[in-house]
Amino acid sequence: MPKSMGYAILEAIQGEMRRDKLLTLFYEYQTPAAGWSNRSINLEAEFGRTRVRFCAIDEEWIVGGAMGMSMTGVPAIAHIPSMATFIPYELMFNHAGKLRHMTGGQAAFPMVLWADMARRWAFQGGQHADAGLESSYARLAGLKVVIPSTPYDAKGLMVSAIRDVDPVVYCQYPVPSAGPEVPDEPYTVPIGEPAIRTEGKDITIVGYAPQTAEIARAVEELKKDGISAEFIDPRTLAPLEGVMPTIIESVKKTGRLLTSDEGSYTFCNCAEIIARVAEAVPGAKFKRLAFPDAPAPGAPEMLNYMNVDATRIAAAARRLLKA
Amino acid sequence: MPKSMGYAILEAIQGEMRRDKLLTLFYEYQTPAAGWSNRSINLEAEFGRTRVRFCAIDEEWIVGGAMGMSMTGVPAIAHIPSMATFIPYELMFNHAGKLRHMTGGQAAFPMVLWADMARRWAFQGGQHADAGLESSYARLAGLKVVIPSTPYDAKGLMVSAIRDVDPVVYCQYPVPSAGPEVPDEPYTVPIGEPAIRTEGKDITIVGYAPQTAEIARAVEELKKDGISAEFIDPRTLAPLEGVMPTIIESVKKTGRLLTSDEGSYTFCNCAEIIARVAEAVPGAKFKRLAFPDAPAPGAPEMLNYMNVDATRIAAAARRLLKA
Amino acid sequence: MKSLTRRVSKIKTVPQKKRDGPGISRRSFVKSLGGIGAGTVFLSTGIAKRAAAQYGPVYTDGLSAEQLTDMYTTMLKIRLWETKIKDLILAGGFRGVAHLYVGQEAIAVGVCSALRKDDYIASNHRGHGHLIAKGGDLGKMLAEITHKATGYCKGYGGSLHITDISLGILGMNGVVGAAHLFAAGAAYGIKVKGTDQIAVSFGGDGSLQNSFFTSAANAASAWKLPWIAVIENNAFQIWVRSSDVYGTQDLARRADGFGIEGRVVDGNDVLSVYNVARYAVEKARAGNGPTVIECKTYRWYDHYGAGGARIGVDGAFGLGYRSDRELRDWMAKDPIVRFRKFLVSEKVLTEERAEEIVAEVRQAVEDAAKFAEAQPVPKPEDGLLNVFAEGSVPLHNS
Amino acid sequence: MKSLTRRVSKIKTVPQKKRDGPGISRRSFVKSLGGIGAGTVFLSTGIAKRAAAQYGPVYTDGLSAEQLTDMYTTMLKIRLWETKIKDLILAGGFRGVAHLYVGQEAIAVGVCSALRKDDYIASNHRGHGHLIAKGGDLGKMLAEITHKATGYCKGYGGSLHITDISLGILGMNGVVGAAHLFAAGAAYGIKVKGTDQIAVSFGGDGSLQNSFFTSAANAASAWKLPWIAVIENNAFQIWVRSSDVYGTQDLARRADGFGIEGRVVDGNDVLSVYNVARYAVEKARAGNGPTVIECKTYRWYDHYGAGGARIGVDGAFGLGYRSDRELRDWMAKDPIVRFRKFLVSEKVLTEERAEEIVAEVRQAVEDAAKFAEAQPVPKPEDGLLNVFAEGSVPLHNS
Ligand SMILES: Cc1ncc(C[n+]2csc(CCOP(=O)(O)OP(=O)(O)O)c2C)c(N)n1
Ligand SMILES: Cc1ncc(C[n+]2csc(CCOP(=O)(O)OP(=O)(O)O)c2C)c(N)n1
Ligand SMILES: [Mg+2]
Ligand SMILES: [Mg+2]
Repeated sequence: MPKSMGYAILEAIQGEMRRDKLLTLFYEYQTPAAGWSNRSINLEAEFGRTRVRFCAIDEEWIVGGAMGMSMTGVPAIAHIPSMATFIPYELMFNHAGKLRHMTGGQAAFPMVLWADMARRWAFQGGQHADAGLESSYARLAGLKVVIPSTPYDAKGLMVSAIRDVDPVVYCQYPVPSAGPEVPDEPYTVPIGEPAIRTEGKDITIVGYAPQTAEIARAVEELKKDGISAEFIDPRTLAPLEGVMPTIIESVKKTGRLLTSDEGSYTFCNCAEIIARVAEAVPGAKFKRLAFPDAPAPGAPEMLNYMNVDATRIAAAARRLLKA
Repeated sequence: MPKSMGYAILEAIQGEMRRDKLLTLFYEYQTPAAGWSNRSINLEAEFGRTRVRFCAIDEEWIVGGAMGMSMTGVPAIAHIPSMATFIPYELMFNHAGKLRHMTGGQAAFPMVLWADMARRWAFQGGQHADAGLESSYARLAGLKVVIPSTPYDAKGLMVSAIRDVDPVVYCQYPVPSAGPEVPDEPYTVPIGEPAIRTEGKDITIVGYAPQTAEIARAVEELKKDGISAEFIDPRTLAPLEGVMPTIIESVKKTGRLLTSDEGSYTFCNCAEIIARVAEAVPGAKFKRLAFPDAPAPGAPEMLNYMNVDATRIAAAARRLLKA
Repeated sequence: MKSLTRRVSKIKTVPQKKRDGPGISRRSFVKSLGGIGAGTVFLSTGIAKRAAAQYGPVYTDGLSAEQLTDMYTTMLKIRLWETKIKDLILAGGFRGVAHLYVGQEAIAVGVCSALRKDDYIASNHRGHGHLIAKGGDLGKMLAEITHKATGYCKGYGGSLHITDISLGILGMNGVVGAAHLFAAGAAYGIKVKGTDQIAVSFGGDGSLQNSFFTSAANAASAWKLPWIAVIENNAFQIWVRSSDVYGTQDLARRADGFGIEGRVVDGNDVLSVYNVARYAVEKARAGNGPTVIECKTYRWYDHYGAGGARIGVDGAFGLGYRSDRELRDWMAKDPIVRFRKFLVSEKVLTEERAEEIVAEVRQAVEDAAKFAEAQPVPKPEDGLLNVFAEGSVPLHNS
Repeated sequence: MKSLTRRVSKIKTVPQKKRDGPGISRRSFVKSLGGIGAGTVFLSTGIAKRAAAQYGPVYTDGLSAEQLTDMYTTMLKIRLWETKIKDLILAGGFRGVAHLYVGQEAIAVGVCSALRKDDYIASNHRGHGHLIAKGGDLGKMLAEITHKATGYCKGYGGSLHITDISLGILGMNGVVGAAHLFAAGAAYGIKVKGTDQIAVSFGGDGSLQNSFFTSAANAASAWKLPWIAVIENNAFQIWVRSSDVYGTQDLARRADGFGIEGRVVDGNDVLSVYNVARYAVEKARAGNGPTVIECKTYRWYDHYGAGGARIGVDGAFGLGYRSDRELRDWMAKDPIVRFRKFLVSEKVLTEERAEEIVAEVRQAVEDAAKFAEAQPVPKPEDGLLNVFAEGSVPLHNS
């Protein structure tokens, strides 16, 4: 059985907690344990309740406590649930993101904000089915934002995030297992490096986490029509400096950029990518797919009507090629 | 003496409080009173402390209390200071912006979040000198975001914001008086309508509030070189549907879009505008000016090096025209 | 885009007398006795005294037999309707989610029985009981939980967001604690309107830490707002025991720090809850400010859904974070059984009548289920409506 | 982009004995007397008794004359250095801002005198006093306030953000209340490290409402963290009187709701503050959890800057939100005058020595001003550094 994304993340944290005797995890109710057959991880059992601390429903404590702790040299992971992602937003904005600069380099926050992300689930209301929130973090100076799309990247990016001296927002979308197998040993996926998921020459498609599976299917569909699409997963959303050259090179080659977001249209993360490419590659053609600027309704009839999926991605690609 | 932006806003609120006997203002310390010679407004003195309520340093109360109140038919204005803009972010995100939709149209929030904005001031640190925060609100479904650049718009947009049945985020940047005189009587500037500040044909420049004066100066400079720039102030940042046709028409005419933000580069509000134009006007050329993705340092030497100003805007316009 | 413009608010003061809830004060008790028609049984003074000794001194004697029977009926409605939902979930293919309230019925009913129709309640994720107690319709609620077009929220919100402003229900809410702040805001609005309404928020033991509660409590205390916070302490925040993450045993103590009166009450005893709520309501209506009421209770099912439960059987067993024995101890304190015994022993109901009511409620629940089942699903394109009061937002997926 | 990788943390436990602060316990008092060189005056037991009667029973007798003199000197440093800043602001062209601490010196000095060098403090916008009391350098502080390249934060942060991690100063912070949460987080870190350090946060009366305090207090109470919150109640939040926006008179009551001990103390009496702080510190170091200390005091100047003030004159008069009379009453309770009288009457200092110290501090302040004045301004392009630990961010203005 391949490792799930959740297992891969716990394995990353387990390895780092063994390596660094101070690394501490605050969380709420998302039990940091997982396993099947003869494999299992239970962080609380292994490292004790002081370093693996379940907390009250208090995201300001989980994040702010982790910040205070990390400032004094105790690296921390703060795990918060999706509907509460923005409760500690001000803490990340005014403090974690700014204080290194404002103290002339003194204040360091070696912490990871491990944010659960929802998806556009049916049978939830908009509060429990939001997506795309990563762009609100990616907008803040001084923060790094990563977003794995496969269990392999999930583990490697978590290790990188924990080892980074700067605050990292780690966005975990629930995505199905896919991609390369996850080694048992620690390894890193560097922050700031995109992945080319499929090489192609006719059109560039950018998307991540919740859209990966849909885009991959769309790429297969397009192949049947003889269209060769290049699919790039940015993996890091802030800072984008390391990510953009790959995307820009690709659009220079294909002349067309299609992006697909599970989040709402306005200021979805791909808007920033399109704006940068528009400046760098004059004459390129663009199409952005996204959820409308609406909360997610619970009824699947409405939701499916609004979501982006493989068929719509493939259709948009064909139209953009004709434009 | 022309009315200042602050006075114009108070005049708008005064008129609406006279018109609507329930309209209530929560604030913290930004005394809602202003005046000179024989003109003066003092909202607390006129409407009493119940309707003009100074509060503890508790932005969650100011915004959340206003939301609860407005849900029950008491329209509300919640005035919050700049460094605390994001403390009530979750409230606007998960509740004010979503609950109308999630309750099938039942829940209404006739409220205005009157957000003080800072500027890239010298001699402050990054917490007190941030700008561009409006893009984090403009990103949220279900909210309207307006941002006046002149005292005239400030009054008219405040009246519109108060009369709107939907929640409006009203961003007040400290900008010098300019533009048309402010009538004493109530009037509205409609939400969703941009203003063409200068007509032109060679290049389109988009920017607002803190950048208005710099852009206006740049337009004058360019005129001396015989360059005719069209300067558009969006005035409304969300939803953008009413704003974009004017900008798109202009770029179709000029073929070039230059934007200028006081906020940080990544996800500055103009990024969304560029991304939309890139899709709508293939072949157009783009340049985005903004503050770097850094907090604002207090020392003016560093700050001025990083800021956008009229000279840099004009230079960028010339370069874009040559491209 | 067009903006819908608000009409200017008119002040609508509800006169003190126009009470349509059970707001009969001790002083008006004798008077109201005079106006009672035949067939209405009242608690005799002897019973009131015994109740007083058992529950505290004040208000039970103001309740008519009809009101007491209503309270029993409403508790049953919550119990049987939610038990039906549990069974539907277990049967598979349920179009929705639910956080079941079963076991806590005495709280919703005790509190809402002390309220008027025009009072506000703001509720949380475990709020079905609150809504039923405030007058919510079983059929429309179930239609909403299954995301039907004719549910309370037209299928947009589902279980977590059922709202009926016309009944004073400001809505369930999926964000833990938010209800406290919105109710306190509504309470401030009451002050502005100059009415004598009350705003009540319901929250679990987990609802005290985010700033919602802190902000509500301070404002309510500073300006004596007609706000009542009901803390349903069922010991758990999902699987986390509150005693492991809080520094105090009694959560009502949190009120002290704000200069608010905090009361602890047996949340499985509907008359105790009613007494304290009634006290808090009269205090607030008289302009004497807020109260925090902590009700000790226990939920019979898992945090969410029907894990550990079986069709036709009460309670969820075998959950990793609690012992079956703990659950059984609490089930032995079933608030409905207890109240029914009291009503029968005090001759408010006969065993036969009590059983008849069970059958009537069971029928109402079946009707509600049929109603919900028969309702249409929403039209796909309606997802673009109701973002703003007017118009629709554009699609962006093609 | 390159990411800087953290080195693996090593646990560095500071042994209980290696105290470098004034942490002389009652038990070690007699012992330390034995080790004192000539010229050091001690409070006699008689004085200790009188002090006890006046201030409460416990710790004053553990302070040596040297320590008492240091406390007096530090209070003067804060007073005279900030008075200098006020004069510089009034003179015009000042390259910075300041929220003056004058009038509240007894609190910073009373608290920090009970701390060790390796204890942490987290401070707020009115924090110059805290930093000086924790060992901050007057020249480097003024250089930072005037945004010079060699200031504590290299000119980036200015007054509101002075930080010196090596002195345990986690920084002043411009967001009201944030310090409480960061100190509580640091206190949790102390638990992880297994050291016996303490983390103290300073906040004004305005710092209790945002969730920072609530979150800190609950965690500290639930897990007995070595956290002390010092609430400097100077009556105002800018111009808003706390009594108009809070429901309780004593803000230490807020602690009760979390199951934390809350103490109220005269914030203009350095020995009272020291006593309570010392008690709280020893309690926390012994693993017995947090304390909230409310210090009643008053600020002599306006919220910010030098409005209402004059060069060479103490205090800001004619401010719209307070009466000059109220200020004069508080100036009559000047914590430095009071402490000096006590020291002279108890023969710890002579009038002459007390006056000499004033002159010495005045000189130090002048030196600091000259130092700051002479410092270079930052290089423009350095604004792009320090966003992340490595590298610089790109410019986007051309
Ligand atoms: C702010 C926030 N954080 C976390 C969650 C996830 N969550 C949903 S319900 C719940 C537990 C609530 O516990 P309590 O308030 O005691 O209510 P109960 O479920 O016991 O009735 C949590 C943590 C949430 N919905 N909102
Ligand atoms: C969260 C937040 N809200 C508002 C402000 C603006 N502000 C700065 S200082 C201050 C007053 C603080 O009062 P208090 O905590 O009593 O401290 P004092 O100034 O009296 O020392 C306010 C409202 C802020 N900095 N942070
Ligand atoms: Mg609970
Ligand atoms: Mg104060």
